[in-house]
Amino acid sequence: MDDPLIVVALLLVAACATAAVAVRDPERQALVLAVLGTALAVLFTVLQAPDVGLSQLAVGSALTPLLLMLSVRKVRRRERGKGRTR
Amino acid sequence: MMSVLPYLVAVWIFLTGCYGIVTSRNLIHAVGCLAVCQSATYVLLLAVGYRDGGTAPVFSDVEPGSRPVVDPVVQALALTDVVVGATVTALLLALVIQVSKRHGTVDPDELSELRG
Amino acid sequence: MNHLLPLLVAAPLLGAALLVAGGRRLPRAVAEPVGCVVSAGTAALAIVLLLNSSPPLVEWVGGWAPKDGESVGIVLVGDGPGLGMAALASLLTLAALVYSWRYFDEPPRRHAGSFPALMLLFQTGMCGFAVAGDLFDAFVFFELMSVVAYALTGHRVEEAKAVQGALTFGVVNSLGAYAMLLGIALLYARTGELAMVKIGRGLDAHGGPDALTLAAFVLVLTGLLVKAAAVPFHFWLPDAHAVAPTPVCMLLSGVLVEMGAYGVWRVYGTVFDGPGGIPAADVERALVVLGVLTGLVGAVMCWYQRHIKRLLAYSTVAHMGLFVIGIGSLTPEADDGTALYILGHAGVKAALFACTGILLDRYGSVDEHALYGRARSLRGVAVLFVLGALGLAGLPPFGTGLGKAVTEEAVGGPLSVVFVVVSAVTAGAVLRVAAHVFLGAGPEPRDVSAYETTGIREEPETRHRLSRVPDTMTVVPALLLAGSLAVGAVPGVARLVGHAVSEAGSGGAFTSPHWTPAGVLLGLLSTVLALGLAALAVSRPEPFGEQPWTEPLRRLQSGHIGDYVAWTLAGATLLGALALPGILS
Amino acid sequence: MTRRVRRWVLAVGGAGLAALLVAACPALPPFGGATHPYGDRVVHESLARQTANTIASVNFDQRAFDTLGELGILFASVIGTVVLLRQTRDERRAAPEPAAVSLPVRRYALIVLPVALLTGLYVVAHGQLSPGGGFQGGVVAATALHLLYLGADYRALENVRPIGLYEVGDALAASGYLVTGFAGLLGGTAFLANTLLPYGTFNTLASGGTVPLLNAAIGMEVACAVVVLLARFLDQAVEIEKESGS
Repeated sequence: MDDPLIVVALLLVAACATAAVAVRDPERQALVLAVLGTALAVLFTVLQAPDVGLSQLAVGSALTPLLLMLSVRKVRRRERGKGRTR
Repeated sequence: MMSVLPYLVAVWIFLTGCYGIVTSRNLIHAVGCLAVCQSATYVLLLAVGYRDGGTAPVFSDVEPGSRPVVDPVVQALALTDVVVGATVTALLLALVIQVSKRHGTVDPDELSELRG
Repeated sequence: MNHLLPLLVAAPLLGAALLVAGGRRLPRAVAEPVGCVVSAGTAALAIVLLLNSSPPLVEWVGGWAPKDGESVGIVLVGDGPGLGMAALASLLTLAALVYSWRYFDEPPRRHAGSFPALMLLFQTGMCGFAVAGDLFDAFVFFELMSVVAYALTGHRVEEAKAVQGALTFGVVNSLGAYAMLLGIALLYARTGELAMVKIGRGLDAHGGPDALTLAAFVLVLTGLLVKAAAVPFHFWLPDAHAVAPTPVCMLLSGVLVEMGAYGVWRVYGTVFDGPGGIPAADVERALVVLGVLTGLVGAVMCWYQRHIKRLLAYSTVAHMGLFVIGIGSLTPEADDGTALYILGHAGVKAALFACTGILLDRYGSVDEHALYGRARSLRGVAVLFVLGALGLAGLPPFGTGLGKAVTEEAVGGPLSVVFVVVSAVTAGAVLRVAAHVFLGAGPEPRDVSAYETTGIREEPETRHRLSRVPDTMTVVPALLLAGSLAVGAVPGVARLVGHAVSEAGSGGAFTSPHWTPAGVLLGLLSTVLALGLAALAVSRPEPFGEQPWTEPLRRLQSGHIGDYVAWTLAGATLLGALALPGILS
Repeated sequence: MTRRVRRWVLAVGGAGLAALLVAACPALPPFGGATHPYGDRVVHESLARQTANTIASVNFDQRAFDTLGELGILFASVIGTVVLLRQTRDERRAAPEPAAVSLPVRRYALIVLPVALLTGLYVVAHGQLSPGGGFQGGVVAATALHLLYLGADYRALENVRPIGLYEVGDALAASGYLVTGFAGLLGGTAFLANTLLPYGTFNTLASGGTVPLLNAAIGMEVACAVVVLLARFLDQAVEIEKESGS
């Protein structure tokens, strides 16, 4: 009964992981990573690991992408600032 | 196929992440790929601990002993791993920010201070 | 006594927490003594436990002692080698804290406690890893010491090289740690256990080794060998060690990478040792091949450096090669020798880094060419530096000399030639630096290669450039050298080390490492070779300078994260290929 | 190395490792297998100590020492990030422009904020009973606080978020975990031993002995750590600028 669900979740995770690597723009990658985090959370819930799913949801789909976005913003801001002073 | 699919997915994720780091042109992207690599470890751990027909090892609404439960140990390990992953990502991103400040770039091909 | 084992972890961690809890008002004058006291207390505890470690202490944390041979808790193992590494790590942390006392770089504003707190956390991680008897627990503390090491390496965020080196260090080592965790998951899948000894028994119960055992072996060892900087996992080390603050360098080169070698020894001996593990011949082949490669690559690269810290870092790579050979030859005598060698090397290498730190703070440079003849007035430092170089060569009665001699005798044959060559070349390079920097000997070195890292224009780590060298900065290297000397010269030390290692390793067959005439001669031979090489390099720079054949080797060290990760994967493949034959048969 | 050489090394290394790992997969026990000796023992011990959520029992009792190491990692990365992202001599702070936030967004954020905070606390408090616990609840609570950034503006956030206090809180939480551990040792048994408090009634908030205490310490630690981490990154992204003209 669970099996098709697990297979779907697994394939979804694999696809998201591939996409997260294939997307070369870090800002978009952060979004894909958020999707990957959610997919992982779904997979973990299906695998009967609600604890890990919950923390993956909090960390993988919110915290890590947020940190990535903030870093991108910082780096971009610097590059823009550099362009202006030149 | 089903009996090894989860393991193969974990292997795929790990190697894909490695490929991403090696070919990355942006350090922030490389750190993101490292996070992908790490998700392989969660998948493998939980796949190892799964038991057919098992339920979550939480007995607040399940009578103990009434149903088989999946392995709680790997879940605890994965939980530790998730937190470790987030903190390592944070630390590495902090370093990337400093690299961008001091080198003016986050393209690994353009960093040439350390060589030889 | 065994109940005190977890305190090796808890005490420094509590110290770090209190330093941070002191908040923003905590002045530096309080933070540093607190750091030193906690570190010293932990070191004392480690030594007391070490002296009581026969028979080995075993502690089940949380009182989860096994019932009917089964436990759900975490086991800590306080045997000689484990507690020895913990004591070494603690003493070096203390030395580094004293060295940085008051003079080290201005602490971040309103975070005076952060540097000592990070050092204490570093000590926590290393002690925890050293006494771990549970594979996942070992991973957690492995990760702790790595995380702290990244932060400490990048501590001087205004240095472009420092942040790049720290990032490389972080990415490569994290990847190694994840590989190790995958390996742990595979072992758990096979055996359903996490305590190392029980995993080993589980593998044996399952029958002969197969693809899964090999994969787990390769993954776990990849993580450990990345830390141990074996070729081709070593690229991160020169980049990180050359840029870290000097007190941190002392710890990184003196004990952190050795933890990787120790981990290999521990994991092989408990997990992969039995009939269900990897056959001894394959492990020996894999480790000895990697060790020889590491020793030779490290020695060659060391010779051609002008950035003094980078030169010392490569000499650490070269010596790690020797340690990996020693562990890989899987004999009790080689294990004894390696343990002594690691102890002696830690003192010598930390002292050399400490002396280099003085140069940096005095002259704002760690470049052999730029410093040519400039440090003539620093006589005391010169003596310490030369003594360190001679210790590196293995001059009797330094601990390095005894360790090298014992290991050479154990491995025998052509491998002992590798030991002599590696120690002579690395020590020769350091002596050459000493002759150039402290004596101004020979013609002034000229810049030749375009593809190299120079050490010019480095920021001193002290608030101002030092006009006179503070006592703490010279006393610490002197004590470290004395310690290294004591390991070789005090007869009881070698006997204790031999007893502890054989009790934990082979069990039963006690060995007693000691000086032999052949060992003394080989040590003298290395020293004479090193002196000769240095003299030739100083007097006739041409034939000993940059050679075309080293160019490809130098180009491999590109500073590019992608390259290093690709090499890590290639290294894992190499490791698998080297250990493969035993699985096939 | 040129990009081509790098690709070749990657191809060889990746292919070799892939072959090794794929060959190992069939040798693993089939997915969903029934043999989990350690897991079965853990469930047994967890029930014996009246802890309904087995994972909480593993994390905060049976393998509490791992969690101690993990707490160290978290703590180290917080100090590390604070040190690495400090304001350096060539940088200055630029006060960010007050951002115009549309009213619906502001209302939404201000309504969700207390709900999310309470959810976080609830998840922490019920760690030993239901899925969740210190890790998850801590992250939720800390992230919730940052809804203020959406709802009001950056300066409002800074006012309710004295970073220094959160750093101290982080350290105190870590000390709390350690002190509980020491109490076990002084109580005559062993470090981190869960023998001091009664195990209570199964499936109630006060069950599991010291599990709720350690769980709460971790919750506080994680919440403070995440607040500090996010604050450091926000600081860099919003406030800290390179000194112009340098």
